[in-house]
Amino acid sequence: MGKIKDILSPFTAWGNVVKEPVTIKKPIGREAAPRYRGFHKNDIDTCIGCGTCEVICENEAIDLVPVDGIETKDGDSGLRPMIDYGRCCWCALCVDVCTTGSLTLSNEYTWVSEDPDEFRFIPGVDKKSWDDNEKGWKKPEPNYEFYGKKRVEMPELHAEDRDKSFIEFVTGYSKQQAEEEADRCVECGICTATCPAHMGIPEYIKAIRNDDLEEGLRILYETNPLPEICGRICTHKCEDVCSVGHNGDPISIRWLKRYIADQNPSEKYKEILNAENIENNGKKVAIIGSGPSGLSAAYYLALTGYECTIFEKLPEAGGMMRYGIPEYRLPYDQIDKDINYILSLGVDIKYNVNIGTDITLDKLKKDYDAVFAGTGLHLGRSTRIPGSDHENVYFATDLLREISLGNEIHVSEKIVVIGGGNVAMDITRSLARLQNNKFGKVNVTATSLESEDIMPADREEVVEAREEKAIIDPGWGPTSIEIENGKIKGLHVQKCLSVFDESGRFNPKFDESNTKFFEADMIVESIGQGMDVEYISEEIREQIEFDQRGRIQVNDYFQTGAKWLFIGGDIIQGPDVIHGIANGHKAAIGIDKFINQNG
Amino acid sequence: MNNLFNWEPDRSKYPTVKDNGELDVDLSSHKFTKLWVGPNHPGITGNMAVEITISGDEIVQAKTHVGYLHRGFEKLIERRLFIQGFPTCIRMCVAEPDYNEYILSKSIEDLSGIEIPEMAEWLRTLALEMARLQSLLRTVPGQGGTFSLGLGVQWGMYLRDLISDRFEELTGARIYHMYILPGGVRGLLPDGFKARMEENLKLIDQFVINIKKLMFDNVIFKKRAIGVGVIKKEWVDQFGIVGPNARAVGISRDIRKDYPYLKYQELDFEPPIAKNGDIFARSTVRYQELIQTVDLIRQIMAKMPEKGDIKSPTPNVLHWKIAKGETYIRSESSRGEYGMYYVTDGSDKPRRINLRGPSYNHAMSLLEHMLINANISDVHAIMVSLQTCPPEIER
Amino acid sequence: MNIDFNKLFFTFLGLMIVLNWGLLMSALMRKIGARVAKRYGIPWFQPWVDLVKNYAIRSQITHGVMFYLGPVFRLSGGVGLFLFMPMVFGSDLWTNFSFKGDLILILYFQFFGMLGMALGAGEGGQPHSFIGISRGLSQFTTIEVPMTLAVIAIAVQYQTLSISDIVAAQQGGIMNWTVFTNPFATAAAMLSVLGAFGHSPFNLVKAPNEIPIGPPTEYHGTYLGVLRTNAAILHVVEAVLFMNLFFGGATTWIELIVKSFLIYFWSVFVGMVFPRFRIEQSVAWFLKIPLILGIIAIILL
Amino acid sequence: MKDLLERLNTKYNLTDIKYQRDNLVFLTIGKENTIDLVTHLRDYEGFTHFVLLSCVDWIEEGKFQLTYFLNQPERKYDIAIRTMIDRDNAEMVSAHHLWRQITTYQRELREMYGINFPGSPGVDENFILEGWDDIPPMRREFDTKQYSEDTFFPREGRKTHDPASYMKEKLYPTEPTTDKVNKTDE
Amino acid sequence: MTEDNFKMSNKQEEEVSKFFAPENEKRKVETPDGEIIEINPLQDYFSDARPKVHHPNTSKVVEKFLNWARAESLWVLGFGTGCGSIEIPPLLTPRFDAFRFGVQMRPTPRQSNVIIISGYLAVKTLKRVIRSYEQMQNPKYVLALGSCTINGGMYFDSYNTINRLDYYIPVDVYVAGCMPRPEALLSGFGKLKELIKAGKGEKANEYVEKFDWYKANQKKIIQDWNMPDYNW
Repeated sequence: MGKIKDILSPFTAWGNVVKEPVTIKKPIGREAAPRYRGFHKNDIDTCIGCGTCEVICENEAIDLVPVDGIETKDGDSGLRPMIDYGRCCWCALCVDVCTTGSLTLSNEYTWVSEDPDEFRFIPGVDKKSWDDNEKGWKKPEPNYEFYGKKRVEMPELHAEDRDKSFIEFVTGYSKQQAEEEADRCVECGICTATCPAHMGIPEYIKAIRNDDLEEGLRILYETNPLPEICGRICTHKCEDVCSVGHNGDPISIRWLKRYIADQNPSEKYKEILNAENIENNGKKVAIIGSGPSGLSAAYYLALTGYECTIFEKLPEAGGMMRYGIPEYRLPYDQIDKDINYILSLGVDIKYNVNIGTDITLDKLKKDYDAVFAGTGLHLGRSTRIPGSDHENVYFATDLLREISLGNEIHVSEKIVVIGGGNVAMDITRSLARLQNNKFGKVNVTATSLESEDIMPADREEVVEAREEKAIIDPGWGPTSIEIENGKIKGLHVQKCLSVFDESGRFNPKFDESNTKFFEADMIVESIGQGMDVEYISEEIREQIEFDQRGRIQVNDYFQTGAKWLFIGGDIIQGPDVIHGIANGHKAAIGIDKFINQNG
Repeated sequence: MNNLFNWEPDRSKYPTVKDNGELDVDLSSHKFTKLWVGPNHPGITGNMAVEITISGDEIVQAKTHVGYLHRGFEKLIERRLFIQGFPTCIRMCVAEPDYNEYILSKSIEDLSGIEIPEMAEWLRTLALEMARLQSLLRTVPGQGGTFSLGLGVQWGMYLRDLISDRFEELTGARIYHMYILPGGVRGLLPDGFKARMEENLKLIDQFVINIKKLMFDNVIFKKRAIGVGVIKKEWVDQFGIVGPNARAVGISRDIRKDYPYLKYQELDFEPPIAKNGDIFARSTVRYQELIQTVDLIRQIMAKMPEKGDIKSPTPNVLHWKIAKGETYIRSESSRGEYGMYYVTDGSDKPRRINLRGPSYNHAMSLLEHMLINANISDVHAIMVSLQTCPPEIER
Repeated sequence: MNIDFNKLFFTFLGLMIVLNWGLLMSALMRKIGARVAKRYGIPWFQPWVDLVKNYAIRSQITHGVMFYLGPVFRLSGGVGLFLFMPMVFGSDLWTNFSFKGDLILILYFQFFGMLGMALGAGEGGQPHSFIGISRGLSQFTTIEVPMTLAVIAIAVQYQTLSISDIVAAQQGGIMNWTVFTNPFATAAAMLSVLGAFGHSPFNLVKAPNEIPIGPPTEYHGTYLGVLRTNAAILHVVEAVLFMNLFFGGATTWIELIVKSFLIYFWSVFVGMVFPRFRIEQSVAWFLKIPLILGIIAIILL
Repeated sequence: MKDLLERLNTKYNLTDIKYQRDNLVFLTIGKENTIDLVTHLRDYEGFTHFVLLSCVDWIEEGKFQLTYFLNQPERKYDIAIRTMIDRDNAEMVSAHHLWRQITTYQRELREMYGINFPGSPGVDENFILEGWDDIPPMRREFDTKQYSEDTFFPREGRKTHDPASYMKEKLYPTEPTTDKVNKTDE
Repeated sequence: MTEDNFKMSNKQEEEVSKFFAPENEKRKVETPDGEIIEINPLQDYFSDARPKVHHPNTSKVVEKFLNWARAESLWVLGFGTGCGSIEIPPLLTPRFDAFRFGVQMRPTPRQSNVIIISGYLAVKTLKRVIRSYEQMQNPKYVLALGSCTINGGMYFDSYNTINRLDYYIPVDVYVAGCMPRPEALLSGFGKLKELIKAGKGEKANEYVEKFDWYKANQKKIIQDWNMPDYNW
């Protein structure tokens, strides 16, 4: 019986003959699933050409190529990925790792051609039919990351613990934290161009990952002889352009630099940096000012074998780094660590020497083969509003210098700081500490022209200042200082609508109906600094070119019209440590060239 | 009557055995013909070749030739980062790439001590079972196809393609899914996935009935499959036979039960077993497995949570380093034990990976052994019944 | 010798009709098969396109004279079968060159093409061809046994060896068909027809996934075109043979088309759902049931 | 598992024992005792399932590590037996008599690493490669990318740019920097 | 009958000498199996004779019609060379049903017109592919699937897979993808049909014209060339 069944049952299959076939009627061009990994799209305006896609591509299918109409600028390499469909395997790892999220896949999949050389294109630039296709693979959400998006929190002293003293409140990364943070780096190298000193940032971060801090230090010193200092107070323009920062927190490049410098003991520096035997070439260079640019120039000149002498007006070296930045941000021993290493290379320093009065520039010209001047911006700039000539109106730079010198300064109960830069924050927080010590409470208000989102100060500075109970109230333009009975009552301000006009020039607009009054009995102005070039004699000054706004003109190597005189640092670039260091380095190269050419 | 037509070859007369123990196969004697089955042959499973010497219709000698698909994965991965190994290595087996993804991910997780979220475990289990379903939808009717019963293959391929569609929805690709990565998976179920999957499973339920009527209740299929290509029980250890091929001999070996991984402990199933070890037994085991896999997918979809994390944080994949170590990860693919021997040396690339595919034993030593005295008509059937897959032999 | 040009013309016309119907029939069968597999299948004109394509292949290779002659023999077998096969009963024009005793000739012609093919394919040097030929010949021999028994049975039944006479004897109502007057012979023949058409379970001659694809492995281009032309003719003519012998012949072309379609469809109907036998199983099968049926048919007379 | 190892330790000199999981242990044994141990495990401890035979190239130490991977199906244990052999004139005792599939493994290792297994059937035949005349490809010193570029005509006309060095070229061509970021090599 | 009757004209002599050209003489050859066999090229076509260019029909109308037939009847060699072969079965089964478009599989190269190179080619397979390709008859077409055939794809750095197919056999149509979906493959067939209908499917003749170049490339990577140069 079973056999009959076995013969008959297969015939049941014929039942299908009357059923409608299941075939897809029009298979060509059938739409793929919404998540399908089809051909590439790239939003070229968002893309920064970081090349992470190229690195992760296991097939070497992606090339970064220059594209017409896309400029190379800070934070954008000007390159865009070109994809070779003779290599691609549509795994979409490039999409998942894309730092900006510009690279996606459409769900189109048909590309047929007789020409094998055709399968190569720049998504977003070469127009394709799928460019506007909204579907396709996107990076999965949420909690799906190929590298850490959150930065490792920097351990800090709690606001209550730090707001009374000037001890350093950022404690620095531990080894594990540093490695974790370094692990987030994607090694794109976009930051290098933005860093004024063009430090090898990806390389030293890699050195941290490899736990090879000596190598890290070597990389640091290639372009920056002040890593301890920069590791603390650098304005870290690199972090602003960090590609990881496009979708997440940028890498804490500054703290990682500090980590390398902190972990290497100063006594081993010479050994690590192979600086034990430097041949003296017998030439002499004078350097005016021991700020970052001066020290940087001295370091690189000393490495090349020059005999350098630094002339410093103040009793200790460091310039603005020591006298413009409060100790809680940059402890003096760390400054000393960097400076002492530079001095140990045979750099001579003469303190309390004021060029122009104690010794003239002309004499330096005679005694030395070249002179580098990095005298910085030490003069405070005034708002010149009514009442700003009152005795209780101070310049921030002056106050900071006095604090650093250890002198007692005037601190009153209610203080207003005008300015929104880092210096303003420094003085605000310094005053807050002094107030706390003196009165047990803080009442300091910082106000700036710029609104909160465009304040030049670092974001964390503002946050930390607030944590220390200082009031930050940005977006106000000072109009006058009210003085009653010879005493300051407060500051009148009006709402600032915009700071820059359409062409980007400084041209603030105010809403005069919206005013405010800050009560105060002491006012500190911190709206910028001016330079003091009195020491340059008229005769030399004639050789130097100035532009209309009185700024000194120099060439690429910071050489002035007077060929033997090189000027760099804040005077040229504005207040910034890392620029100063870069200037010093370049000037050192320029000086080397200049002296070699002159025989 | 049956004995009358039972033409068992009398091997006592030929081929004669030479003094050194080898068979005396002299092609010029015109008693023997050399025949290549593959690589360009419609009856071969994948791109491989069996070189057979026949005498009449019976095979005297057989030798498997592989290497036609050799790409050198194990070499390539030595110069790729851990993450970069994925797109490459999942292509080691085209029929079920998910098992490659899983064992590779799990090896990396095992060596670097990463735990994956629960949701990801469920999704992985689902993906693996879907892959098994796809594979079985090919091989169960495919056994009929070897005897020129192409109808079941046609139906099965259609259903397999529907599962491909589900894979496409879930993972973004039809064949090489790239779904399982170290740390988790690459996406949650899309909206309406379960409903659509259930629709497909209903079609498969119907297919299971139809294929039984067409194949397993078919007098000629039985005639061709029963008693042909028998694996003896003692061969299982001798030849390293695993998976359904071992289960068809009555030895219950199933990695999902013996060494539970992912969520298999929470699923209710018992691997099917048959006794005879012939082609029919292996087909039946696979057929039972097909039914079971459908049930498992239903169980998984019912038990899995709706939402959850899909990936644990991992180090930055661009420079992930794993300390020196070695491990072996196994999983039960539709062909049997699918394992990965993974060695790291502290750098950001693996030192060595070695895939242990079931076909390595099945298609080489076992097939060569089984083909002797078989009929040429059955070569293809035996090969398919072992479910050989050449890419995992040569990699 | 006087040549009847009128007859020649109609014979040629008949050949063309048979050829085209054969091609269309193969397309229809494949389309029906595709339906069972739940798909649409080839377009109905595909066989013609394939044929033109094959004849349009530019290069040809040869393995010797017999290799050439193989397809020619095959085609002459098919055409010869046609020439001696009365197509439409009652019409002088469509009876071709059938004569008294043509039944024997036709049984011979069935083998003729097969043998020619065997020689030609053997020359090709492909081992697959050899195996296919040996299978084909052994299977065909066993097919012939029940078939011949059935033919003998009806030859005895109708006391004639002329197909036309056999058809004539079956006229006058459906109950006069051999299928009702001699069911055992018909059954034996209808089972052997499964083998003659070469569908599963008896397609082991070509057996694509065992010995791709048997005898014609080496044939290509024009050779293959000839073989395919022959196949189209042969399938129709064989169906017509069985129609004439067992199903009352055809009085119109329409009837012929319907009946030959159904007879051919019978082999597809079985072939679609059954796997293939091994050669010894196939031989054994033909020597069992159909043979017994054939013997019964003879005994009952 | 532990008691098994204790038993083995009395007989053999086992080193580098590492439990990767509870039921998976890696251990090292001298070259001369390896097959002995494998046979012992198969015959007396029920390790009847041979999982794989693999080789790791420790080129720095000049050694090949052969790994015999055994499984005990009843008690669900795995033992991986490592043995170190010299890279130069690499040779190992054949184990093809223990399990049939070892023949295949040994053929593969012969071809891919150049390790000889005297007496193993067909060990010198081509297995995967055909007419290979370079150093065995799985050895670490064989550079597959180089070989591919030299042999297989990669499609020309591709050029990539490194973002960092490209930006330097564009933005500050003359200024000093550290060397180009070297991304791919570690 | 005089002896003059047996004298041949120059043209006849040429014809005869063509037959007895060295490559057409009987000789012994070793097969890949190691057997020594005697071959008669005139009879067996076991020949390393160079292939010939087969020109299209001189009549444009006829050629157009034949090209239409060729385009609508694509017989594909069932040779799964790489991972792409996994997408061939769906093509021939209910879901995509390529039979509708005149695409059919043939198990033997002699009868096929199209060879699908489904992805990467290991050197060992390349040897078989070349043989299969050469056994196919003019006109013949090559459809290359996936990245691997264009520029090496995933296996660009593998020591055992070729990087670009067009160095070894001429390719008519490339389909991008890894793997290309069946739908993409169908549009690949569509493109191929367009080309054939436009009379551009003459790559088989191109192979003949650049025969030396192709052979040199092939021999560069196939180390043991134990077969005649063409169409064994």
